Amino acid sequence: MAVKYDLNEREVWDGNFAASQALRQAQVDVVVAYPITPSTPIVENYGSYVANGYIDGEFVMVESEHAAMSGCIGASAAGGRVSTATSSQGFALMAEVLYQASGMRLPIVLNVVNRALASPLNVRGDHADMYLGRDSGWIQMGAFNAQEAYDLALCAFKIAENHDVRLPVMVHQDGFITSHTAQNVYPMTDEAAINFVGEIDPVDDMLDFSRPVTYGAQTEEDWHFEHKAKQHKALMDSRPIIDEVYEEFAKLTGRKYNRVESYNMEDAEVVIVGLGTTVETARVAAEQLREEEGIKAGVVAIRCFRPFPFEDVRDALEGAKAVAVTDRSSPGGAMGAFFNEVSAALYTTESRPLVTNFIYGLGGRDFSIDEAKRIFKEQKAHADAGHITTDIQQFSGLRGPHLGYFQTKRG
Amino acid sequence: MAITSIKNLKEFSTNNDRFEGAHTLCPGCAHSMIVRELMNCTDDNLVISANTGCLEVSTAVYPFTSWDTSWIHIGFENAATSVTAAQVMHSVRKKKGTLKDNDAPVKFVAFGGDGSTFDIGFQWLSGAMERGHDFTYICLDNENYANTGGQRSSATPIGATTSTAQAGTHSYGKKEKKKDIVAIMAAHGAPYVAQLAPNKWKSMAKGFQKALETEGPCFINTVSPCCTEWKFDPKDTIGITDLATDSLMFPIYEIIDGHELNILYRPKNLLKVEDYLGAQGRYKHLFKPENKHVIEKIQSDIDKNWEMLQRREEARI
Amino acid sequence: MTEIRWHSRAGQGAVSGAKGLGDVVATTGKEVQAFALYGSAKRGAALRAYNRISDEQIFNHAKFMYPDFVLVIDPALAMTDDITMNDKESTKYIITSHLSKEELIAAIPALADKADRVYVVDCIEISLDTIGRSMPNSPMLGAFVKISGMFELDYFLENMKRVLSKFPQKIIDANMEAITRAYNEVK
Amino acid sequence: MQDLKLKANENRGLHQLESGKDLYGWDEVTQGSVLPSFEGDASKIAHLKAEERDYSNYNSYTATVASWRVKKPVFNIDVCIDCQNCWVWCPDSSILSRDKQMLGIDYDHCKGCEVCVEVCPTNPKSLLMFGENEDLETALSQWPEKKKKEK
Repeated sequence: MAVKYDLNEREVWDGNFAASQALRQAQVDVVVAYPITPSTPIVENYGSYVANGYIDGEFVMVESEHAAMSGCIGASAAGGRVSTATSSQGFALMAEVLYQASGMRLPIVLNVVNRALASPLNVRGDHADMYLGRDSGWIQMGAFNAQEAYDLALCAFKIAENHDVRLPVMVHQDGFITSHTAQNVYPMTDEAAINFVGEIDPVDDMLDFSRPVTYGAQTEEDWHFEHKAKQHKALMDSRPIIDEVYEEFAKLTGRKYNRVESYNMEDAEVVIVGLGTTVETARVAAEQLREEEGIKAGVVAIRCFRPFPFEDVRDALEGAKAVAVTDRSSPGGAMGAFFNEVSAALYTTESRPLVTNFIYGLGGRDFSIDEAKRIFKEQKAHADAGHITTDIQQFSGLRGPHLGYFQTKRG
Repeated sequence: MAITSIKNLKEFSTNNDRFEGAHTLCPGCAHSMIVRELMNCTDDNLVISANTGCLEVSTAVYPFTSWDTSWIHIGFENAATSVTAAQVMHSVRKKKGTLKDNDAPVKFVAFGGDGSTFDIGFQWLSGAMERGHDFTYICLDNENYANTGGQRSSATPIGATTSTAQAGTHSYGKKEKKKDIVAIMAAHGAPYVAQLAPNKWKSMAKGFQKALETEGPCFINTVSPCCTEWKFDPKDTIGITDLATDSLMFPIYEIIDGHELNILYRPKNLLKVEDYLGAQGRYKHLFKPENKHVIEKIQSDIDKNWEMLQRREEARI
Repeated sequence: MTEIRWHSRAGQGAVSGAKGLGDVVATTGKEVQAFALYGSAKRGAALRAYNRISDEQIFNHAKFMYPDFVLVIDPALAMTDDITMNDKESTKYIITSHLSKEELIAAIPALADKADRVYVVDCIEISLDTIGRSMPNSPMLGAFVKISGMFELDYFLENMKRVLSKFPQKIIDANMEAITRAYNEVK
Repeated sequence: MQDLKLKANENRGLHQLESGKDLYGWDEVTQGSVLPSFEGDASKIAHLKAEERDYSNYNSYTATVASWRVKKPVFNIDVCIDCQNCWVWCPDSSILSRDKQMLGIDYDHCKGCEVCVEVCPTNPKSLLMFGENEDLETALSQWPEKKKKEK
C-alpha cells in the first residue's frame, strides 16, 4: 500500500512536476523511460515516488527512447497502467514504435514536453516533435500551462483505457515555457483523482493465461488496409468519449476542457489559431486590443490535435473574417501543417474567411504579447481590404529580411 | 516450476506441443525445432517475444498464430525490451494482486535471429541483460539475414558468400570474423549463458531448462542451419548440424556467472572443417585452389578457439 | 501584475529563488509564475529567471517583460549583462555587490539616472557567512522583501521554512539568518 | 493404426485464405490485430493433448499447409521402435506421438521436408518418402528389407 503524499489545496508546480503528480495519483504500474531535456523530471519524479513508497509501481530506466516505448508496449500488453515521457530527439527515436503502440491499441499515456528537432541542436520548445507524431494514430492533447498538464494527464488515462477507445494518448506541454515554469496548480485529492481515473480493466491481457493472445501479427496487402481502417475509426470515434471525460472532469473540478477552445469568439472578426502556451499569450493580446483599439480579436485553440476536430474548428471560426493560423514547427517546404488542416476545414464553410500562416517561435524563440498584437492587426487589415494583403505564409519574430511566400488570387 | 522430464526422448515426447504446425517457415527449418523444444521443456505458462525475422513473419501471419502462449512482436530490435517490461508488469501486478490467476507460474522468453541479436537489436539486448531481468533470450543463429534474402550479418563466418558479401572473381565472400556473442553476453555478468545445437537435443533441453530455472537474464545462442541460404537439402538439417558440432565449427558449451565455462559436448570423432564446409553451397567457392588459404584460416581459428575453451574450462576463471 | 527579472549564473540558485518566492507569494492567495531559461547551461553560465505575480490567473507566457524589479545576484553580471533592458521609470534594482551604492552606480553608466531606484546588498558575503558557501539567492529574497514591502519579514520567514522543509534544520536556520541579514543590510 | 483421428479438430482447413476467399471486412478484423489462440479457458493448455483443446479459428493448428508438399513421408509401424527421433526434430509439429508411441503423421501440417526419414535409426527405416498420391497400402507393400551391414 502506497505511502500517503501530503498535498496542499494550492501548490506551486511546474508542468513537469504537475504531470508526474498525475502519474502518481493514477497509480501508474510501470514507467519505462529514458531521460531527455526538458521532460526528464517527469520520470525522475516517478522514480522518486517509487523509491519512497508513494506508489506501488516499478520504474525501468532503459538504454534509449526506442526501448522506452518498446517497454511501454510490452508492459501495456501485459495488462497494467503504463506511462512515460519524452521530448524532441527522443520522440523521434521513439517514432517507429509509436505506430506499433497505436496499431496494437495499447492505452499508453506519453507526456511529450515539446522541443525542437535538430539540426541545429536546440533544447527549447517548439512543436516539431508533436507534428512528427501527427500520423502515428495516437490521441494528441495539448496543455497550455502546468495546471492543464496535470489535468489532461489524468483525463488521458481515462480516455486511453476506455474500452471503446483503447488508444494511446499523448499529453503535450511546451518545453520550458510550461515544463519549467512554476505556477499555481490546484490538485485533486488522491482519492478524487483515482476515483476519477478508475482502475484499468485490461483487454487482451498477455498475463491472462486462460486466454493466450498473439500481439503484433504480420499483415500484407490482404489485411493491413482493413486493420488501419478499423484503427482510424477508433480514433475518429474517440471524439465523443473525450468530450464525456472532459465533462466528468469539469463536474469534479470546475475546470472544463473542450477539444477546441474559443476565447472572445462571440463577435470576433480577427482570430489567432494556435497550440500550446501561445494560446494564452494571444488571449492577453486579444483582450488588450479590444480595450485599447476596439479590434474584435479572438483566439481559437486546438486542445485535441488528434483526432483533428474538423467540425469544431469550422464551427469556431465560421464567423471570423481573417484568421492567422500559427505553426510552431519548421514547415519543411510546405505551408504549415496546422495551417493546411485548419484551411481545409474552413474551405467547406460558406464564409471562407481569409487565412494566413505564421511560422513562429522555432527553437523556443519568445512569443510576446506585442507580436500577437501585430498579427491581429495584420488580420484586421486583411479583413478591412476584403483580401489578404500580405504573403500568405510569413515567418514571424525572425531576424533579418522579411521571409514569406505566396500571394492570394482573391481580390 | 514444472520442468518436463528429459531423461530420454520417450519421456520427453509425452509433452504436448504448444508451438503449432501450419506455420510458414521453410520445410526443414531448424528454427521451429529449437522453438518447439524450448516450449516442450516446461509446463509453465510462457510469455514469448520475438524480434522481426523468419520466426516472426512465419508464425503470426494474420489471421493465424502458431503460438499457444502469449506472444508479442513489436519491431526488429526490441524483443528483449518488450518481454522484460512484461515481466516487470507481472511482478507489479502480482504484488498488487491484479492478475487473473496470481499463482500461475510463468516464464519470459525472447527469440531473435542473429541479425536482430548480433546487429540491429544488440543495444536492446545489452540493456535488458544489464538490467538483470528474469528472462531467457534465445538467438536462432543461422548466420545471415535469411528473412530478407540472405545478406551478411555479424554472425556470418569468414568465407561464406552472402548477397551483400559475395564470393566472386575478386572476393572469397565475407572477410570478417563472426562476432563472439556468447563471450559478450557472459561479459554482461549473466548468470547463465550457453551455445547449443538442436542435433544434441538433450544438452539443448538441459540448457533451456537451466536458463528457465536460473533467476536473472540468461542468454543462449543456438545454431539454426538454414537450408535456403546455406544451400543444402532440407532433409539434411540435422546432418549439417552434426557436422557443425563435430567439426567444432560450433562448439557446445555453457558459461555460468560469467566465468565458469563447461564444455557440454566433445566429439569422439573430430571432423575436419572441410567436411562441414563442403556440405553447403555457401562455401563451395572455398574449394577453388586460390581460396584454400581461407579454409586453412577457418580450421586454424577453430583449433585456437577450441584450445581457448578447453583452457578456460580447466582454469575455472 | 508585478514582474521580476533575475540575473544570475547557473548554480547560484536564481531558479530556486524564483520558485521559492513564487511558493511564498502563492500562500497569500495570489497567482504566480516562476520560470527560467536554461537547459544545457552548465554551472557558471549566465541565465535569467523570471517571476510574475498577479491577483488573477496569469496567461502571458512570454519571457519578454517590462520588469518592476530586477534582481542581480552575481556581482560581475551587474557589469556585463544588460540589466536595464526593457525597464520602466519605476523599475527597482537590487544588486549584489561588495561596492557601495555610489561606487556601483559609477561603474555602471546605465544606472546613472536611476540612483533613487538602485539598492545594494552583498548577498555573496552574507551567504558565505551564514550558509557557508556562495548561495546568494536566499539573501536576495530578504532584500526583496524589504524593498518591495510585499510581506512582513516574519510572515515570509515562516513560509520559507515550509518551502525549505525537505532540508536539514541547520540549513533552514542558516537560510533564515541569511534572509534576515539581507533584509536589514540592503541599502 | 495410422488412421487415428488425432490430428485435427473439425474446422481444420476450412479457411481458404490462399485462394483469396474468406477475406472479410474491416469491421470484422480483431482489435489491434490481436489473435487469441483458443476458445474458452486455456489455463491448463500444457496438460492437454491437441485433440482435447478448443482451438480458435485463429490458431494455425486449424489451418493446413499440405499443398506445400511434393512427396510425403509414410510411416511403417511394424518397423518403428518408438525412439521419438522424428518427434523431437520434426519442424512442423507433425509427428503424432502419444504415450511414448509413434502413431503417425499429421498430413495437414507436414511439408514433406524429409527430416523424419533422415533421423530414423531403424533398419529398414520406419519412415520413407513416397509420391504424394501413393496410397498407404501400396507404399507399405513396397517397403524394403532389412539392409545388411556393409563390411
